[in-house]
Amino acid sequence: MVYFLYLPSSYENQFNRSGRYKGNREMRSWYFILFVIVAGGVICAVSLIGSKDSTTQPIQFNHKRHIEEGMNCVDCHKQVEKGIHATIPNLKQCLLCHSDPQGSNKDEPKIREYAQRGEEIPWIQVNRLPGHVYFSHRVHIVMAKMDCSECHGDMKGRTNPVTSSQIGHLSMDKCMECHKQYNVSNDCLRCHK
Amino acid sequence: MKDNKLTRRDFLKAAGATACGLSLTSCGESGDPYSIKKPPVSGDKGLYKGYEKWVASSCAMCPAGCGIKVRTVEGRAVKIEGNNECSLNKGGLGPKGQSGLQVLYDPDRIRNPLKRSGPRGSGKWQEISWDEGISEISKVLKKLRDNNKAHQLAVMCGHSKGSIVELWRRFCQTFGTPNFLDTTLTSEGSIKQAMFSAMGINDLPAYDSANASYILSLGAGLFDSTCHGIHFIRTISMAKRGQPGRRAKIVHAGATYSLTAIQSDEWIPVKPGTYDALALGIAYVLIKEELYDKKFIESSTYAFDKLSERIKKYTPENVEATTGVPPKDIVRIAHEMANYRPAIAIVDTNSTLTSNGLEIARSAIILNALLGSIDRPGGLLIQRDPPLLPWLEPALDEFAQKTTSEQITNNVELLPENIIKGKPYPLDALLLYYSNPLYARINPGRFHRAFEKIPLIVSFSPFMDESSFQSDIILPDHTYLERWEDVIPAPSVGHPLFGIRQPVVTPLYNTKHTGDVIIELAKSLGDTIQTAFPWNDFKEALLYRISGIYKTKSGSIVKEDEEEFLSSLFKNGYWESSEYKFEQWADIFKTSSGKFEFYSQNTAEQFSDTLEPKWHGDSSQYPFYFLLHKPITYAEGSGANLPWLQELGNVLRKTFWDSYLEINPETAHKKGIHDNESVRVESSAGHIQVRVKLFAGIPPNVVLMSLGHGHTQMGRFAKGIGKNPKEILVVNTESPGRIIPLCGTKVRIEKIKNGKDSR
Amino acid sequence: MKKLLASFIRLFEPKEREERFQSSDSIVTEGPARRTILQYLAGAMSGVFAFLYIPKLFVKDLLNQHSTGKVQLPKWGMVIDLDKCTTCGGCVVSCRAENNVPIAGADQADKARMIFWMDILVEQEGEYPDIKMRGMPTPCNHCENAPCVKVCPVGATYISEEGIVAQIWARCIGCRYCTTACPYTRRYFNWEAPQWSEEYKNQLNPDVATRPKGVVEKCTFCHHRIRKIREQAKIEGQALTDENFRYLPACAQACPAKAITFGDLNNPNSEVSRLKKSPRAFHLQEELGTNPKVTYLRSAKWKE
Amino acid sequence: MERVADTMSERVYTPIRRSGWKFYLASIILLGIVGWGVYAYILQINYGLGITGMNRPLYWGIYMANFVFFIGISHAGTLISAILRVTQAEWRRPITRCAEVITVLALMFGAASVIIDLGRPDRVMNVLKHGRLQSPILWDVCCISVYLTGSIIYLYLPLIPDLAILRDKGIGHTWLYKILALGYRGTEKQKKHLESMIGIMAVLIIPIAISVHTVVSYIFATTLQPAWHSTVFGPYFVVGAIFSGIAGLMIAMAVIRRSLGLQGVLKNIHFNNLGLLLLAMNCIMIYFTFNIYLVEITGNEPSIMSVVMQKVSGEYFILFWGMIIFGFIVPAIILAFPKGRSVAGCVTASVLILVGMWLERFLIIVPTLTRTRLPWPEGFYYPTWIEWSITAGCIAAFIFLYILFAKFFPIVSVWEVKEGRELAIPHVTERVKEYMPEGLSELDH
Repeated sequence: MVYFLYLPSSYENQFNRSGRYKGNREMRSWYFILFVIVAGGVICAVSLIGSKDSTTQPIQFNHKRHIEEGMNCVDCHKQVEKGIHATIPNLKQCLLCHSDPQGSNKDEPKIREYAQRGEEIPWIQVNRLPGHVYFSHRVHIVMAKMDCSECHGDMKGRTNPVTSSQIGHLSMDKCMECHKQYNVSNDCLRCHK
Repeated sequence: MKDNKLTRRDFLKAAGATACGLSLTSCGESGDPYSIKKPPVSGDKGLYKGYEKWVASSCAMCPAGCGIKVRTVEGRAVKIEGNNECSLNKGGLGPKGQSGLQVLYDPDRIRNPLKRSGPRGSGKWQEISWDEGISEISKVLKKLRDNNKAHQLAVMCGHSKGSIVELWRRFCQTFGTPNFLDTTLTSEGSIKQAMFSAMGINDLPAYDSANASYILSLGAGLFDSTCHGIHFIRTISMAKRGQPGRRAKIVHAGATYSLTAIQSDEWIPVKPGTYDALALGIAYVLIKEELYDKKFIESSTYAFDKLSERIKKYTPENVEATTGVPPKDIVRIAHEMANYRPAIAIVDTNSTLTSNGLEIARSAIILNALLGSIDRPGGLLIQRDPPLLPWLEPALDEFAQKTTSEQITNNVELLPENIIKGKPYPLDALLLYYSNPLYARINPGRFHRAFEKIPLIVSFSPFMDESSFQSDIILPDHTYLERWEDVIPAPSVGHPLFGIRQPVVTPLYNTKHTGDVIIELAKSLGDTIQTAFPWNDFKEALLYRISGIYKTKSGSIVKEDEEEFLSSLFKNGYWESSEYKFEQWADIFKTSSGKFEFYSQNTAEQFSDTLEPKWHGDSSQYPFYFLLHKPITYAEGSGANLPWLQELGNVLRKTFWDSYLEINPETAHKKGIHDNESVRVESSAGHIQVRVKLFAGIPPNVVLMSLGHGHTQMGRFAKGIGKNPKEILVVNTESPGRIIPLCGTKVRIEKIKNGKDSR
Repeated sequence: MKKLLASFIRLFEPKEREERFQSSDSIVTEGPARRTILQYLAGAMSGVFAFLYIPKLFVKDLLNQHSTGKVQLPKWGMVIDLDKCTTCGGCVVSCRAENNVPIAGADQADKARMIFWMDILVEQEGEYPDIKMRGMPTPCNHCENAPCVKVCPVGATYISEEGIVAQIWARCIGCRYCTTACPYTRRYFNWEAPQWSEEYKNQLNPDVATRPKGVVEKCTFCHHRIRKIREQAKIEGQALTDENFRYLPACAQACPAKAITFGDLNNPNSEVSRLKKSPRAFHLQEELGTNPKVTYLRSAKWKE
Repeated sequence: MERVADTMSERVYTPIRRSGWKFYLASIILLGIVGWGVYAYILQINYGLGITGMNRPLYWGIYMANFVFFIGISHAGTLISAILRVTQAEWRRPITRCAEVITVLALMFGAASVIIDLGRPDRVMNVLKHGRLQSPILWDVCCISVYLTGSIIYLYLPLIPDLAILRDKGIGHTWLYKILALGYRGTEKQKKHLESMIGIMAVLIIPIAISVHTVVSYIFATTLQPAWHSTVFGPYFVVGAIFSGIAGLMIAMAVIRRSLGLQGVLKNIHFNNLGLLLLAMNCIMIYFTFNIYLVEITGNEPSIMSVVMQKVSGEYFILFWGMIIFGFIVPAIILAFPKGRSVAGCVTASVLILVGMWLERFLIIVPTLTRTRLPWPEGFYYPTWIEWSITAGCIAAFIFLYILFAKFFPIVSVWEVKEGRELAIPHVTERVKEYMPEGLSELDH
């Protein structure tokens, strides 16, 4: 790090030749550029480490295709209107249709392979709220009449399964903003457990 | 120079940065500290997130058998709550019941059938399959039968009621051994015997405490620990404050200031174990002043004249000499009891711990009879049993018929002596079902020696308790939240109540219902034993018995279809008949006279003339009465492995995770003992070292110690915590009946110098 | 590094700087020094003022949290009948199970580090045989004028709009001022990271967050149960009555004697409002003016 | 005279010029202790505060005592030098700097003690993010940060001319002085500005300093705890702070005088004068303490009495009477006699006072917490080695940084002393003349 910060000699010479005032100014901008580069690098590194885009789901589920077939979110994410969690569908749910081959997706036969082995599909849950947050899907969908896309984005146009958290952008401020907008209490205990 | 400085600075900077980094990384917990990742659930697939189910079942943490509902989330049992509908507990549940989850999720549960691979007590175990385990036992049992030694098998059973007990009895019967040893008898025996001699009923009494106006507790642990458990807390609270316009008075006569004494309106200090004298003293006043219930005495009792003859000795003055209760108090209580009817005198297993336990129980029942409180609202009730359908009588083969009918002992406490002596015969195999003699019996060291004489010991315990640790084969049972069972609660509400226990979660480990094991064992033994157990598994046998209830078509569940009946039974978790029918004296008294007997014709046992209990130990050498207390948390030692109960500790003394010797502050002061200091408690049977808690509610000549601690095994939370007072108890065989009293030992205490044992 | 520093230092070289200004304008000969000092000072002072005033901005947010809706919100309260209570400890264990209260263990218990959201307070007086002793279950008193709330520097504890003295685990910095300020000592601190064996983790209630080490925790009046029953009722279109709440918290539900009653103090017809008017009613340490929402009933008053 | 002054400045500059073996030895020892403290702190962070002796209800232990103690010490400098400057006490000149350094460093360690005491030090920024104005802790944060900023400025402003001197003489780390001197050249105008700046700061800093310790006392006084909830705590803490501050300052002065050979600058008269000030504070402390305990005992409120009895005859009996006798009464006796106000006497008194005052803080915090208003639980407290190590680490770090300061900057304000020598006599004569009754001169004629 220290060596990295050494001035290139040619530059220093130039700096010496030119007037001090000007030289000072140039040097400042040089530092500024250096700072931007370093800071940018750090930010990039942090965001790269921070984002977990490396998840691979066991089956390349095509949301768009299913919606086009006339299905609704609730048909698979069964508990959305009944419980706190939306729930990821289990194998039984998939087999309702996919016990016989459907379509031409190369991942589709995998469902029956899992069924044969008597295993569940090891879906990886990517949307997670911290443990001290209480979020009821039922309340937001049934009572507040929110649309899934408000938090989960446009799943209807998505041809692959989710690999990274779609709700990562939700901060407490966002929750509170919306609550304020719809005149819902922002009491801490409303959402914290 | 300058260079030097810079490097030093750099070094400091680097060091500082490292320290900061270290501290920061260790600050943030890995992952989300607010939700802890739970282990995967075995079994049930297709459990979606947040899937929640309430399963009705029955509590097994004490004999009271409260109805419970267990909340399961994603296949895990998360919370136990009282069943709001069950009339026994009406939604309430004590600390033990709440802790049931820690029985299920005990980290030190036995997860596989085990076979000893080293010498006994070495703690070396080898995991075996269930088939191996069962065939190994059946090999030994077959050999016993072949050698005509079927009677040399003994079963120690720690449950007193239910199909599983019946199944064990049936097994013993068909196998041909009389040695089915009910270990609960030692604590409940006196009262059962008294009930039998007075009314011909071999059961504990129930008390209609909710409707009583006056409750006299004769040393009973109404709120400490009784087999009536939550029922007493619920009903007596109702009697005190639950009904507008009515207010019951509760008087507790007891040796020490117990939880019951605190919650009573009046505490009458009595010399330890002299409740019989007090009860008879009150009876004396009732008879002398003719305050008793004449109608009941005339119509439904036998030998009242003999009683009134005998009771003349119990003048209040005489009673004062024995009990220490002033005569005016005795007279006052007698008057109050006569005036505030219905009044009851309650005894339970805490009252009858001394050698005169039988006498105490009998005099209490007599007092109730004089008050006319037998089978009346607000009085002593006779628990009616649920109408279960008995199994068909088994056919016995020649082996079973020709074996001796003489039991190895008529008292479990005396078992070790008989085993060691080989009298009347040696024991070849011992099966332990919910009994842990190496911890729970008086002076457990004796059992250690006896165990050495038994070639095969099999334990069915789900926990590595002391006896299992010394056994040869362990066939772990399911815990009560994983198994099918029927529950007949200890007498409490009076009317028939039947609870079903069903699996709340799929069994966590490779354990097996002992009922299934018995059936399999019977099958492997073949012959008539096999035919006596025609069921595939225990559940089938159980459902056969339950069908008796269905067939009565009465009570809380009435369904045309048996399937429907069962499903709603499983949903409710219990069945109970409608109201209790009072004053059915002609039906309930099973004595030879058909009446309540003050002088039993059934039993040869008469009133004994002793007024005081026997104490072992010379007063000059051992000046203190050593009393034992059964705390609500452990009763007799089954809850020590549950951290929730350890953490609750002794609620009023605020002691946790240890056992204490409670002693009067003045006595302690005289002996120079301070709070929390260690003392050596010594009796003629041995000594223990224990910490002292000063408590003003203890009489000067008494020391009190709670049962339940001092395990040497039983998992990480029980092992090495506290001391077991039973280690220094003397086996006192002088008492009448089959009772070996728990409280019959006198001790001396010595301060340990410099906190170390002076020995 | 040295060179870098050298060039940096040069920036502050007084002579050169003065020369520089002298050449351009001789009037400000002594300006730079003064100006720099002033600039630095101004910067520092503005920093100081920022420090003072930033927190003030949050007062606005703070006030917003207590939104004053037109609908009258319930105010939760509890009544504990000491004549009924037998101090069996059912409430203590039930609370433990419901709220994922960690186990201290034998060693930590010896060091008085146990956590009870619901604890049994004991008082004793007199000598044998005239001894008097009383036990009383004490959850957090949820004072209306809570001494703990006033002192929290980060707003991790506050009185919710329904009267519950809440603790937000994620914000708590663990300064333990609230635990010190509470005259009832009903607040608990996680001295160490709570330990659950792998098996006991199964039991943890998903409705209640587990607390990490170093934060303060306390009774919440089982607010998650209130939320749950309320959401259920709202979606199913049922009306909630006092009956639904009467034995709602885990302690009240477990109590075999039904000595603990819970409900809405704003509702004059609720059981708790009725019991609170009883002549037997009293509060713990009434003289402190904390105005607790936990009321005790006892025929003979508890000596404090 | 010129020569003496030169030797003085030379002596002040000695540590700046070169580091002797004593410096290295001291540094190694101190850094060793600091390292040990850091190790203890890392352990504490890893295991949680359970590694300390604190428990329920004894939620605050010696960390909090350290906090109050350090904040108390911090009043050594700024307040004293500011008051002396405002009152134009000429003898202040050599002692201002070493007092002000104590202030800045002690404040830092006071603040650090609170952070050490936190269960979640990683969330300390929540105080700024979610601060609540109702909390006395937030008042503390505000006041201490203002005070710290103010003291740093107040330390820095009088340092500028000295830095300029060093820069011009080319002594020590000239690069540093070049930056910090801000181009100060000692021209008349600069001097005037600087003087007025210092003057303004001196006036400003006094109320801030008083506010800080008052607010520290509010942490305790605003709660309902027995024996804390007292109106007298504000002034009591302020006096206590000045008291311990002067004691701390005298020890520092004695050490500087000894190690730098500044007997000619930090004269006996300084010790004598400060000793008198200390004596005054000592008397006020005794008065306040008497006051507090008399009121508590005569009030006879059970919850308060149980705390008082804890101290007077209970578990903290030795500490309490030790504090009263050796912390308050013995120093008062020593300082009451002119002979006792020698350097040795003053240092002895100061050491006793510092220990006594630490105990006083400890005895304010701990006994109250062991006796809560409700009968159970009863507290007990035995600090663990972790707490002692961290405390020792803090003190060692404090001393080390103090030495380090003396290593980089003149610990005695050279220019002020010089200025004082040049200006003081005419100045004082002028001032004394002003006090003189008007008529006197006329009478002369």
